[in-house]
This record gives sequence, structure tokens and C-alpha cells, in this order.
Amino acid sequence: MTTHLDAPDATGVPVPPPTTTARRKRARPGIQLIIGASLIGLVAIVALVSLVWTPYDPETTVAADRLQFPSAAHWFGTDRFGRDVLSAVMAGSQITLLVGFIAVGIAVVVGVPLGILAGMRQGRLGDLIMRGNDILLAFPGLLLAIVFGAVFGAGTVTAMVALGIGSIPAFARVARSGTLQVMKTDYVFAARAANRSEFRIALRHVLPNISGMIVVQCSVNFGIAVLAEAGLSFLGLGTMPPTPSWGRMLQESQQFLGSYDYLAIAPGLAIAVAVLGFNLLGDGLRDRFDPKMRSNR
Amino acid sequence: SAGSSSGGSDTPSDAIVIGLTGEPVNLDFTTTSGAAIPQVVMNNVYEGLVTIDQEGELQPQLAESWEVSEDGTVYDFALHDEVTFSDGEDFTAADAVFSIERVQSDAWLNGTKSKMDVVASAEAVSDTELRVTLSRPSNAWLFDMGTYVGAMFSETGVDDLATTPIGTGPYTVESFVSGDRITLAGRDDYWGEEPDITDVTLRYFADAVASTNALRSGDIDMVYNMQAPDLMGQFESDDAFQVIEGTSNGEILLSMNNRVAPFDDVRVRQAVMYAIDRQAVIDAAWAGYGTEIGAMVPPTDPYYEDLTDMYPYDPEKARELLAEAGAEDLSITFDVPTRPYATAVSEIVVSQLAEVGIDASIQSSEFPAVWLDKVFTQADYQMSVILAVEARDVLATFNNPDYYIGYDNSKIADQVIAADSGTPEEYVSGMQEVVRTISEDAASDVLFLFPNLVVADADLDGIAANAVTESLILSGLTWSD
Amino acid sequence: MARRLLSSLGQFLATLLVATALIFVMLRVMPGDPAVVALGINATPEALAQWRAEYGTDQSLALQYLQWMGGLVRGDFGTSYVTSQDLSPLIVDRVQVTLILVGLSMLLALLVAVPLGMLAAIRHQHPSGVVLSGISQVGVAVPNFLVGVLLVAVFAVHLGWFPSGGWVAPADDPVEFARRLVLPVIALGSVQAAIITRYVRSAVLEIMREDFLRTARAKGLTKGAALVRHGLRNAGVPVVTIVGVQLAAMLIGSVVIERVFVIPGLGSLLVDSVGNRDLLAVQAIVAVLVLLVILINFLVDLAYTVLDPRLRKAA
Amino acid sequence: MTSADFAVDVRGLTVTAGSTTLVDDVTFRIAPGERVGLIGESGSGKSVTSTAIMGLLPDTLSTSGSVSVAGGGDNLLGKSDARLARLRGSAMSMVFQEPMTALNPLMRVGRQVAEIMTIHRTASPAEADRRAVALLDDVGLPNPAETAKAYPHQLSGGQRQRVMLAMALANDPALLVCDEPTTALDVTVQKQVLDLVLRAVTERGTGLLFITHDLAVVASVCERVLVMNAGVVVEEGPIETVFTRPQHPYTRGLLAASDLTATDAGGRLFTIATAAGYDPARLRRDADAETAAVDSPSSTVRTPAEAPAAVVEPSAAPVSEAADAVSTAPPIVSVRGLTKTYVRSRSGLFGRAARVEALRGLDFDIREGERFGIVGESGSGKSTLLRILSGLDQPTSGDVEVVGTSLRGAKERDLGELRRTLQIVFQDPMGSLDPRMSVGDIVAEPLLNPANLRSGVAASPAERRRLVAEMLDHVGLPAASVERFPHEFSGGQRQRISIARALVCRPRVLVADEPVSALDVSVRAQVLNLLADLVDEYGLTLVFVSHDLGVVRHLCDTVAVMRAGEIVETGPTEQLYDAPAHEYTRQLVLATPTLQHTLENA
Ligand SMILES: Nc1ncnc2c1ncn2[C@@H]1O[C@H](COP(=O)(O)OP(=O)(O)OP(=O)(O)O)[C@@H](O)[C@H]1O
Ligand SMILES: Nc1ncnc2c1ncn2[C@@H]1O[C@H](COP(=O)(O)OP(=O)(O)OP(=O)(O)O)[C@@H](O)[C@H]1O
Ligand SMILES: [Mg+2]
Ligand SMILES: [Mg+2]
Repeated sequence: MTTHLDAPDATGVPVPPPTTTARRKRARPGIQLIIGASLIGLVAIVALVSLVWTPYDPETTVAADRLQFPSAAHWFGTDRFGRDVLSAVMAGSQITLLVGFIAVGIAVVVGVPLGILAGMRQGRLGDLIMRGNDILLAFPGLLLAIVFGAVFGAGTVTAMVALGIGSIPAFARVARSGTLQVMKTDYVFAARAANRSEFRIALRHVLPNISGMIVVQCSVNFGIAVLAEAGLSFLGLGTMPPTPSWGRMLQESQQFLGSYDYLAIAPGLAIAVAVLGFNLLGDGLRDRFDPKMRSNR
Repeated sequence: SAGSSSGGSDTPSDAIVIGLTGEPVNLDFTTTSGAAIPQVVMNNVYEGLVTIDQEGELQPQLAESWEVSEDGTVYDFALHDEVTFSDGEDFTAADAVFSIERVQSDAWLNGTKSKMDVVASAEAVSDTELRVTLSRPSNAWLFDMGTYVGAMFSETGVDDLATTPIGTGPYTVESFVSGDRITLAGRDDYWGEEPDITDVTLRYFADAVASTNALRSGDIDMVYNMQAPDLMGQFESDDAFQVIEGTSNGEILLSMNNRVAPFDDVRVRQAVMYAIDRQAVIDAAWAGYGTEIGAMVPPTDPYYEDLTDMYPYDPEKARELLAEAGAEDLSITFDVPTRPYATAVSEIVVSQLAEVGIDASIQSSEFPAVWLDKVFTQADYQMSVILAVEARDVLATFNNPDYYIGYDNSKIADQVIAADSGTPEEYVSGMQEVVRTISEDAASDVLFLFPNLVVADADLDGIAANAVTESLILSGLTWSD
Repeated sequence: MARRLLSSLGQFLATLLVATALIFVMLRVMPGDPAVVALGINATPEALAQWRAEYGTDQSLALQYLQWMGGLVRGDFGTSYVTSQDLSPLIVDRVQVTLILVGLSMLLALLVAVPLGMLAAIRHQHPSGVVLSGISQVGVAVPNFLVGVLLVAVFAVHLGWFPSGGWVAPADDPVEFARRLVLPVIALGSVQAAIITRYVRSAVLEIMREDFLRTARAKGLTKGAALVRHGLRNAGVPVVTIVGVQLAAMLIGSVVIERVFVIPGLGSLLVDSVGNRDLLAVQAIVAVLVLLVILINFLVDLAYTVLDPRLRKAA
Repeated sequence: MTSADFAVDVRGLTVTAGSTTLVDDVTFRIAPGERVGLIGESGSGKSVTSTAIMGLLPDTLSTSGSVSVAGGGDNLLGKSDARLARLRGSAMSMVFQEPMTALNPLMRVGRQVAEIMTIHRTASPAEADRRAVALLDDVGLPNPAETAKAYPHQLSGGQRQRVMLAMALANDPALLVCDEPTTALDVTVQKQVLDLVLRAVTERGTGLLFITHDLAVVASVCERVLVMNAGVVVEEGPIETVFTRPQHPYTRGLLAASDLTATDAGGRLFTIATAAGYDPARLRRDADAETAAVDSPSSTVRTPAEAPAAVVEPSAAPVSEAADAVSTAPPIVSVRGLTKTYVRSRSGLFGRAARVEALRGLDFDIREGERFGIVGESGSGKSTLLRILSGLDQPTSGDVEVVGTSLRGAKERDLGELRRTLQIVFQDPMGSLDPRMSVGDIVAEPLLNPANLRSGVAASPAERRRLVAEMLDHVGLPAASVERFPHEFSGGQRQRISIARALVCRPRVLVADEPVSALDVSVRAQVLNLLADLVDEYGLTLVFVSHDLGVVRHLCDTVAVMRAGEIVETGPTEQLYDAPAHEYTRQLVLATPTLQHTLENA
């Protein structure tokens, strides 16, 4: 499709212009940035701590302890296998972050170079890349995840990879539109006049100047990936038991709604906190990288 | 909806909406496997010469009566007169011959066709007299005729089995909205006693919670074969509903691949048997619903014997056996099909195995496709867990070395033939011996008998809660007021 | 304009062609023999071979692709291996369900999000705007299935106001159809509303900084009037973009809501067909979904052209 | 209060943003029909003042004082938006600087003009549409009925500014505020628009507040002028008086820096700092001489006026000496039949590509040591030509030879020699510096490629640091700048960084694309002086592009005039100015407002 309008990108996030004035003033970080970073920090710390310690082993079942309401021994209660919900929520943050990191990582590693290439080599190659991108755009991440689940077996890895591939177009677009803007600047002409190779220009001028937009896109897609993983786990196509996953905990808690509500509250809150954190972080970063927006928020 | 309190809508008392899980992909069980199809159509749309009642006993259906020859190979059936198919054709002995021969023909693709192998010939003596000759005596055959293998088809009504099944039963399929519902309508011209409820809607839910939500909000009147036992508690304490724990034919089988290490060693298999606390599995995985049966024979089968004491929970013994087999610190993979019961069971089993030093790592296998391909067809697995729903399947499971369990049947093969060909008494004792042998060899661990959990509006009567065959019998249902 | 249309159409078809080829290849590498899945665990090799011959799965890939494409062009998706049913009417049914669900949800989302987003933008410095913005921010972070599950728990199970799910075709019973749609549409629409509110807000904020809005005020329009008369259409482009993106995502994303509310939509059919290894069905559904996504992108493209005269003379 | 004695009355207007004061106690009054100019450097508070009058300041700024508009009642400051909205567009209206963005891109311009009448109910919708066409006709738009149906993007900048004006005048406001309405326009278009404004306000007796940073423009439009510096009006009076007898040193500085025809004893342009030696009165005398020159095109030699001792006539002397030497030197740049056609990327598989003929057959030579100026209006192909000369773009046809390298079809590796000998300075001082790199890195960048160095050997880091420091010193930047980033510098300083980068490898040819047009007059003089010095010092050949004739005239010895991708005239600077042979050149010269010229007319 001819959606090369350098209007909003695939995820619809309005593309901020390259950060020509990024370092302008060390403005105080916005409230969104602070809250977002704190929430993500919280999730990250919990994930790190859970690597070495959780109150109980999140995978060990204790038949005698099943379905206990929150207490001093089990702050968030226990599930139907007698597992500690707090431990499971803590350990679940690992999967959440992992899925986010890998999915976004794949999208960045593939999408950004493609986007830069398409932006720097307009003409056949660039056209070809963007056409391919448009085709990929027709396969949303969730669809890929479901189909890949069939092909390679459902699971965390499949979900991460599918979601990652599904977000490549978003990154390629952002990178391309940023690159197009950077390529129009005089400092790129100056670098050319100074006999710098295209590769050096990409590395030294394009990449640093579009990094702001990429970072914003990363945090947005991180949130999307977390939600998508939860949805997939809800469908039974995401993280497989016994590995704790927030989406699956939520799905399993369904049958206890009305009698053991705490089972739904803990993972539901965890998902909301993580996604909210990434979204706020994204908004905050956007404000920071796009000084135009700053005065208005 | 009918009779239910909270829904508020007042459907007439000849209607019912039943919630089920596991939608049939089509209605043709002759070419498509899976219990969901016979669940709907057997006894409701199709009938057999005989049927299996709620206690697991054979009862006459289209056959008024039958006589078996002295040597047990010739069956003379006297058929009901005035029976018509839903397309208006009369049911005659010729149709029965056609139906039996069809199972043996290429038209019938479903694997269960082997159950008809024993039939040498079938002939229509008159319109109401049918003679079936077996190549050898078989105690199992007549029972099998009560399952969908024995369904009676009309010679003229087999063109579109997938969507338009034509049988002699009290109902016809009115519509099939895939992904949502099947509606059945009572026949005016049914040969037997017409059912009270003539307007039956079967709604399919991918998820047990959704079905109970529908029940609570009055959308449906009954949830049959509920897959979320933890929800039962809420209904037990509610007077508007009745909760029934029926039995079934389904055994939760912890299958071990007898052909590959470490389970090619009988001691390791026995160690697993001792390592599992089956009651704890039932309690945690299935909220206490389910029955320990000790072997792959449900109490409704004639040759049932209580073998639950054979392998009591004894982790110490398990560790000893493992040590003896030189298999301490065992690491195995555990292929778990993506079914609620399987994931629930596997989490407990893994925990219990860990206690005796077996480190089982769960590997999810999508069900049915991946599980069937990998575990079942290629037998590329070490341990798995599956609900075996077919009736009298102990022999199908263990009396075949090529089966995915890979149990060496050399000890039982002859016993089996002998038992099947013997008198009913010899059949029972012979089979009990076979089952004991299988258990001693710890071919696999039957964790428990799967309950058929039913929750229904308190005013609903006549619920056939025992799933002795796959069939869900609708004709007895009635509203109490 | 006509040329632009034609060129978009050409791309539309080209994309479709490549996409279908991709789908085809992708699904051929799917493990699980459809014959075994269809015939079950005890099927004989002869029966399997017979089945394969009947459904043509023993032919070469290229031939199978050509046959499939030939069918697609005629609007024939083939006969399912598994259900032995003609896929076309089934898929048409399911597409309708999904389109109704998604369309109504998007409508609801827009009805809520456009005014709220504008309000949040105009009042971005007032507490009310900040609160609105905060609510939408939280709304975006809540998984829609959670909203669905809670809605069922409260409004269907507890209060009994609405059915807990299920689907009735509008032609069969329009009232029941509407009653059953209320909760799923709210569940799917509310999260979308939160997302779109954020985009409307930022699009309007962006527009509020535009020079021509200052011009409009200099002409004698108040802030609000200027925004309504001159800002909205300009904010339309980014909003149309996000609506397109979200619609595309919802086509498949609605599967979760379909599951919660037991709605027989295309997404559920896909998940079921994948589980049944109903290769042809999966292939057909993915093709339809991809076609719809491409169609949405195409329409979004056209919408840009309608909205923005600057894009009309391009090409 | 009678509405007749003033168009606007501003008393003690003060605007603050937090603790900073943007506009400080500004008081002035504009009589009906009076034309008042407001001048000052960028950031001096001109726009804030005008937006405050219109009541369009953002809520974050606070105001005090009073603003009254004829027919608008007393003090408007602090009145509600709805109340002010009734006055805006009827009692007072405004034309903004940026014609490209000030109109709603999605609405036909006719509707936009008609709207201002329907808003104030001065005409019924149908009547408004009809009057809109008449107004478009009034502001001299061709084919007004058609134009009314056009969208803004289908009009040129000048046409859009006319639409703005039509809009502003629709309801016969008492006050018209114009904030730099012509800064973004070409000189020829600027002249038309200025004439139009002048005529319109005179006809209607509208009070005019005209904001600009261009002294010549203000002199050509206004009767009275306010000079603003850092939010304070430092001087006020009739144009004549203020421009010839400025009382405030700041005013004098502005005048000195604006006057590109005057240099100090060292032959350098005056800057605000060196303005003390500048005699503004010479403008008046010059103006007389100028009139004479233009009036009698036959006289090709300019008679220097009786300038005061401190003022030496423009760079004419040194340049003409150089010119002699130059004419014999071999061409360092040789262009024959150069064309460049851009194919705008196709929008799809079947889309047809649009072609833009940016250059259509250029022929010229530039000789070693020459200072070659290129003037022309926007879009005439100046930048395209420079890009091709510097090997950043390929010619479509024709031959281009720069320092012996033929650029036609040249691959990147063939361009080493070119890159070493030719460097560029760009227009936008911010845009040409990578905001993510420190100044040291920016200036050192050309040194990273050994091919750029005379020696051909890679420079060691220490060597690079030395060369950068030396260069920064040369362009007058402190050594500590190395560590800092572009945003920490002012516009003039940034342009110095840009020049340092261009010269660090000691090129022989320096190509400059409008290097001073984004700068304030005060800084402009400094940068021009620096350029002149460096060209002399390094013996550079200079290719200098500008749309400002004055700048080219000061700096270059040869000028080529471009129009629509063609060179319409080339020749020695003085000759071209004094005896333009081509009609277009003549128009250009006439349209360019100079202080001398306009003061004479005033
Ligand atoms: N909304 C605002 N908030 C804070 N400071 C502002 C705001 N608007 C303008 N300023 C500051 O007020 C000062 C005067 O700005 P103003 O736009 O009036 O300058 P100007 O004379 O019009 O300059 P130019 O010639 O560049 O248009 C500048 O320092 C500017 O940064
Ligand atoms: N990359 C390009 N693709 C297509 N057209 C271009 C491109 N660059 C320039 N043009 C067109 O070529 C013509 C000449 O442009 P150029 O930038 O050389 O003009 P200019 O004289 O430098 O104008 P200005 O004074 O505004 O800088 C214009 O019509 C412009 O739109
Ligand atoms: Mg200004
Ligand atoms: Mg230019």
C-alpha cells in the first residue's frame, strides 16, 4: 500500500521528528517519565530478585496448601496447586520482560537497519524493502503467533519470535521516516562533502539522530508485546506450564472469580503496571525527544 | 431459558440448552475420530441393535431380542417392526446388513472399524430377522455393537453424513452452526416413546468457565462433562442447581513408553507407580472429583476388579526400585497435551516425581495435532498423560506392541483370545487375569477414573450422567414442573 | 486521483499475491499429518492413503498452490480436510460475525474517544484533562480479556442484565442479537476507546500548535470554535491511521474476546482450525484476514486522499 | 473615548514568562491610517508584543498594562477569549510570517476568506463567498474565481500571503498587524506584497503595525518606527529622523550593520560593536546618488559620495584589482550545458513520475581566485547547482569539471580530489551541524578520511586536535568550544563552526549556500567579514549563493543571475548592478529594498 506517507507509523504512534534539539536543555524529566521509569524499574527489580530468590518455589505444588487466602505466610495467597501466588507473580515478571526484550530486540535488529537502508537508498532497493514491509504489515503479530504456534509448537519462544517479526514493520517505518529526515539535513551533506562513506554516515549521523524515535517506539512495542503475550497465554498459546506467566495465571484464575478473586488481582495488576510503565515511559521519552511537545504536557 | 430462574426468559418446557466442551468438527464418525460426534448423534439420531445403559449393561434397542448359537458365533436378532428412519424410509434387516458391512468397507475410515473384523457375514433373513455370523466367538462384539460402531444407517441416507445424519433415533439434527451450536428436534414419527423435550440446543464452549457463566446467567440449563471441577463448589451450595458426579469410561492414563529408556525397565515403571499419590492428584488437579481404579477398567465393566492396593503411595519403595535399576537422578521429558486435565495433572505429577528423584520436565504438545503426531503416531516420547475415553479400551491400549505404549503383549495375547472366545464367566475371569498381568508389569499408571461432572438447573430430571459410552442420551430429559 | 487509485489497487493485488504465497508455504511446513488428525489414531495406512488421494495432499506443492489460488479467485476456499465441509459459506459466516463485532466496537470506541480525546487535549493543563488522560493511560494498559471477564462476572453472572455470551444472527432475532453484543462490544471497544483517546488527544494537541489555528483565532474564532472548524479534519489523518492500525489488529485480536464471550468469529475459527490441523481452513482464514488487513490499509490510504487535498495530486 | 483618535493604544504593556520579562513597559499609539514599524533583532520581543495586542498569547504568559483598539472598548488585556474573539478579525486583524503554514491546508482558500465574514456576520454566507472572490481580486490574485477554489498548497508563497491579506482586510479593521509578512518571500514578490499592504491601508485608513527585522523594508512601508531591543522600545520616531539621526547606540548599530555598502577604515563591514565610526547620514546622501545611478542607466561608473573620512566605499577597490588577475587564471570550475532533472519518486506501481527541471543548460566558468556570486529567487536552482558542483548530486546531462575532475557519471571513488579541494558552508547554521556531535568532532570529521588531506596520510588524534584548535582560533571561537555542542552556540557562532569544518582540510574552493540569510543583521556583518578575511588569507576561490543582492554585491566580483534553472545574465558585479542587461536582473535590482533607496522615496 502506498502508506509511505511519512505520517504515523505502523503502530500509529505519531513519529516525532529527529532529535535535532535533543540535547538542547537539560529539562527536568516529565512526571510521566518518572512514573514510567519507576514502574518499569519495579518490574525489572522484581524480575532480578526472582532470579535468585522468591518466597517459595513458584513451581512446586503443595496439595495441602491449595487455595489459601492471602495471609502472612502467603501474601498473595496460593493457587489451586498450593503454589505461592506472590512467588509466581515475581517469577512471571521474567517471562514478561523476556518476551518484551526478545520481541522488541528482533524488531529493532531487523527493522531498524532495513528502515535506514530503505531511507538511504531510495530507488529500487528502498522500494523493495518497503514493499516487503507492507506485506509483512498484513500479518499482525498475534496472527503470526497463532500460525507459528501451529508450525513450531506454541510456547514462549514462538510467541516472542512471532511478536518480534510482527513489529518489524513498525520499526522499519519509524527508522525509514527518521532516516529520510536526517538524510535531508545539511550535516549529512557536509559529511558527504567531507568524503565520509555511506556506512560511516549511517553509523555516525543517522543512527544517533534517530535513536530517540527508536527508543520511543521500543517502549511502545514493549507494552504491546506484554499485552499480546498475556492474550496468547490466555488462549493457551503463550507460555506453557509450569513456567509462571501472568497471562496464564489470569486465565486460570477465571474459574475462581467470585470465590478466590485474589488469584486474578495479582497478575491483572502486574500486567497493568508493566504496560502502564512502558506506555508512560514512551510518552515521557517522546516529550523529551520532541521539544515541541514538551510545552504542552 | 427453560425453567431456569435467573435468565428470565420463558422458553417452553419442551426445550433445553445444554453446554458442552469439545465441539465436533463434523457429524460423520465413520470418517472422523473423536468422541464429540458420537456424543451428539448416538442414541439420539442413530440407534444400534443394542445399547448400553447407565449401569453399563447391554439393553435391546432396535433389536427386540436376540439368540446366540451354542458355539457363540451365530447371532439371530429379532428387529422391531415399524421403525422408520428420519428420511421416512423403513428400517429393515437389510439396513442392518448394510450398516455392518459398511464398517468393513472402505467407506468407513475411522480406526474403530477393526471391532467389526470378527464378523464373517451378515444376512437379512426377513425384514425383521437378522443373522450375524462371527468368525470366532467374541464376548466383546455385542458390547461394541452398543457403541457407535453398531450404529444403524439407512442405505439411502449416507450421502452427507457430515452434516445430515439420518438415523432411527428420536431426534434429527436441525442445524449445525460451527463454533457455536447444534440444534436437535424431536421426531414426530419416532418408533419408540417420544421424548418430553423435543427442542434441544447443544452449545459448545471452548472454555469451561464460559459454560458455567452461561449456566449462572441462565443462558443454558445444563453443563455436561464440565472441565473445571473447581467451579463445582459454587453450584453445590446453590439450591437453584443440581450437581451430579457421574462415572465415565475415561481413564486418566499416565503413559510410559515401554520401549525406550528409562521406562523399558519394569522397575522404573513400578517406581513411578509407587511415587504417585493418586488421591492427592485427584484432590489437587480435579478438586477431589474422580475415582481411583488402579487399572484401565472402570467399575461399570464386567471384568472390573479393585486393584488400587497394588501400588500404594510409597516414595521410599519407589526410591529403592530406582536405585535397584540404577536410575537415581533420573531426568525425563513429560509430553503434556494442551488439555485442562492434562496440564492440571502434570503439575502435581511432576512435583511428586521430583520427591523420589525423577526430574520430569514438561513439554507442551498441542492437542490433538502435535500430540497425535509426536506421541501417538511416532511414539517419540518418554512419558505422557492422556484421557482415554473409549469404552473397554484396555486391550486396544496394551494388547498391541505397536501401540504408542509399546507394552510387550507376549504374556497376554493368548489369554486375551481365550477369554474373548470363552463363556461369559471365562471371559470375566480371563480378562481379570490379563488386567492383573498388565498391572504387575506396570505398563502404565492409571491415575484415576475421570468423572463426568454435570451441573444443571435443579428442575431438570432424567439426566444420564454416567458416560458409559461416548453418547449423551437426551431422550430421558424432562422438566419437573 | 484515478491514477493514484489504480496504482493503489495494483499494489493491493501484488501484496495479496505475495502474501498468499507466503501463507501457503508457511502452512506446508506445519507438523502434523492432516490425514492422521482426520482419521484418528487407529486408521490403517490404506485408509490414510485413500484420504490423501481424495484431498490431493499427495500432489506436488506447486500444483496444490495453483489449485488453491484458482479456487480463491472464484471465491472457493475448498473443502475442509477435517470437517468435510465447504469452507466458503463457513468463512463468510464467521467473517460477518467478526466484522460486526469489530465494527461495532470501533464505532463505540470512536464515539467515546473523539470527544474525550479532544476534551483531554483542550484541557491538558486543567485537572480534568489530566484525569481523563490518566484514565485513558490506565485503560490502554488493561488487557481486554480482563475487561471481558469482569464484565461477565458483574453484568451477566451477578446482575444477570445481559447474557454471558453466545451469538444470535441478527436476522434470526434482532433483539437477542443486540443484547448479546452489548458486553463483548463494550469489552473490545472500551480498551480501543482508551487507545484512540490518547491518539486523538495527541493529534489535537499537535494541531493546536499549528499556525493556521492561530490564524483561525485571529479571524475571530474562539479557541474551541477554531479547533472544531479547522482542527478536527486536520487531526483526522493521524486518527484515521490509528483507526486503520487498530482495526487491523482487532480483526485477529478480537479472538480473545470471542473466546471469553463464546462468539463464533473468524479468530476463534482460526484457533480451532489450527488445533484441528485443518490446513485448508487455516490457509483460507489467514488469507481472508490478510486480505482484510490489506483492504483496511487500502481504505486508510483512500481516506487520506479524501481528507487531505495535498495528497490528491501526488503521482 | 472616541474611536477616531487612535487605531490602537498600548500603555505600559509588559509580558512576563515566569520570572523573565519578555516585553517591558511598552507604550505606543497608532493613529487611524498611520503606518508604524517595529524593528529589532530576533528574540527582541516583537512577536510577543503583536500577539499580546491580538490577545493570542499562550496562557503561560502573563500580561499587564493596557491595550485598547478602536471600537473595542477599553483595556483588552485579561478579557475573555470569547470577548476578544469578537474583535479579532473585525476591529483588528493580523498577517503572519509563514505563508506556508498559516492557512488551513484542508480548506479551499475562498472559504477561508469568506469565513472571516460569516464569523462576524458581516455578510451572509452566499454574500461572503461572493465578496471573497472580490477581495482576492483586490489583492491582485490572477483569476480570483478559480483561485477561490484552490487549496493553499496549490498557491505560491506570495499568493498565499495575498490570501492572508485579503482575509485580514475583509472586515475593514481599524488595525492591521503584520508580523514579518514578507520575510519568507522572494524580493520581487516581497515588493509586490509590500506595495499591496501599503495601498490597502492607505485606501482604507487602517492603522498598521508592521513588524520586521529588515530596516530597508520598514523604511519603505512605514512613517514611524519603534526600535525594540530585549523587550524594551529603545527609540521611537519618524523614519527619517531615526534612520538618519539615531539617538540610541543600538539603533545606530542596526543601521551600520544593515548597510552593506559601508565599510570601516579596514575595508570591513560595520558590526554593532564597531558602529561608532558609522555615519547614518550618509544613507541620505547615498540615496541621492543611487537615484541618479538608476535614473541614468548609461552611467556605468558609480560616483562615490563625499563620504566621511572613516567611511571607505564598498569593497569595489580590492575586488576590481583581484578581478584583473582572475580573468587570466585558468578556470577551476567549468560548466557546459548542465541540466538536472529530478524525477519525484513514483507513488505506486502504475503512478507516473513527476519531472522537475531544476537546471536547464548552464554554461559558465569560475577562475581560480574568483569570488563568484549566484543570485536568483527561490526554486531557481541555486542549491541544486551547488550540490552538483560539490559532487553531492549527479548532473542529468552536460559536463561539469571541477579542479580537473569531470563529475559526469563520476563514482564516489573518483571524487577524492574534488572533496579535498572543495568544501561547503550551508544556509541553516543549526541544520548543518549534527546536534549529537561535539564541536570538536564536527570540525575534525573531514580529517578522518586521509584522502581529504594534502599529505594523503591519516592524521593522528593529536594532529587532529591541533588542526581543529588552530581552525577554531581562526574563525574566532574560544578553544574551549571543542567540548561543547552546537545548541550551546548562537547562530553566528554556529556558522563559524560550519566554516571551520569547511576549511579545516585547507580546500581551494569554498562553496557557500546562503550562509548568512538565516542570521540577524548584526551577526551577518561579522560572518561576512570573517568569510572575506579567510578567502583572502587562504587564497580561496569562492562560490557564493544568495538571494540578497546586497550581500553578493559586497562580497563577489562576478555574479550570475539565475531564474527558473537558467542563468539569465553573468558579469562583473558592478556592471550587473549598474547596467543590468536582462529585464529580470533589472527587476531584481529594483525590487531589492535598500535603505538609501527607500529613504529617498520617503
Ligand atoms: N510562549 C513563550 N514562553 C516563553 N518565552 C517565550 C514565549 N514566546 C516567546 N518567548 C520568548 O520571548 C522572547 C521574544 O520573542 P519574540 O518571538 O517576540 O521575538 P521576535 O522579536 O519576534 O523575534 P523574531 O524576529 O525571531 O521573530 C524570545 O526570547 C522568546 O524566546
Ligand atoms: N531532491 C529533489 N527532488 C525533486 N525536486 C527537487 C529536488 N531538489 C530540488 N528540487 C527542485 O528543483 C528546483 C530547484 O531547487 P533548488 O533547491 O536548487 O532552488 P534554490 O534556488 O536553491 O531555492 P532556495 O532559494 O529556495 O533555496 C525546485 O523546483 C525544487 O523543488
Ligand atoms: Mg517574531
Ligand atoms: Mg537553496
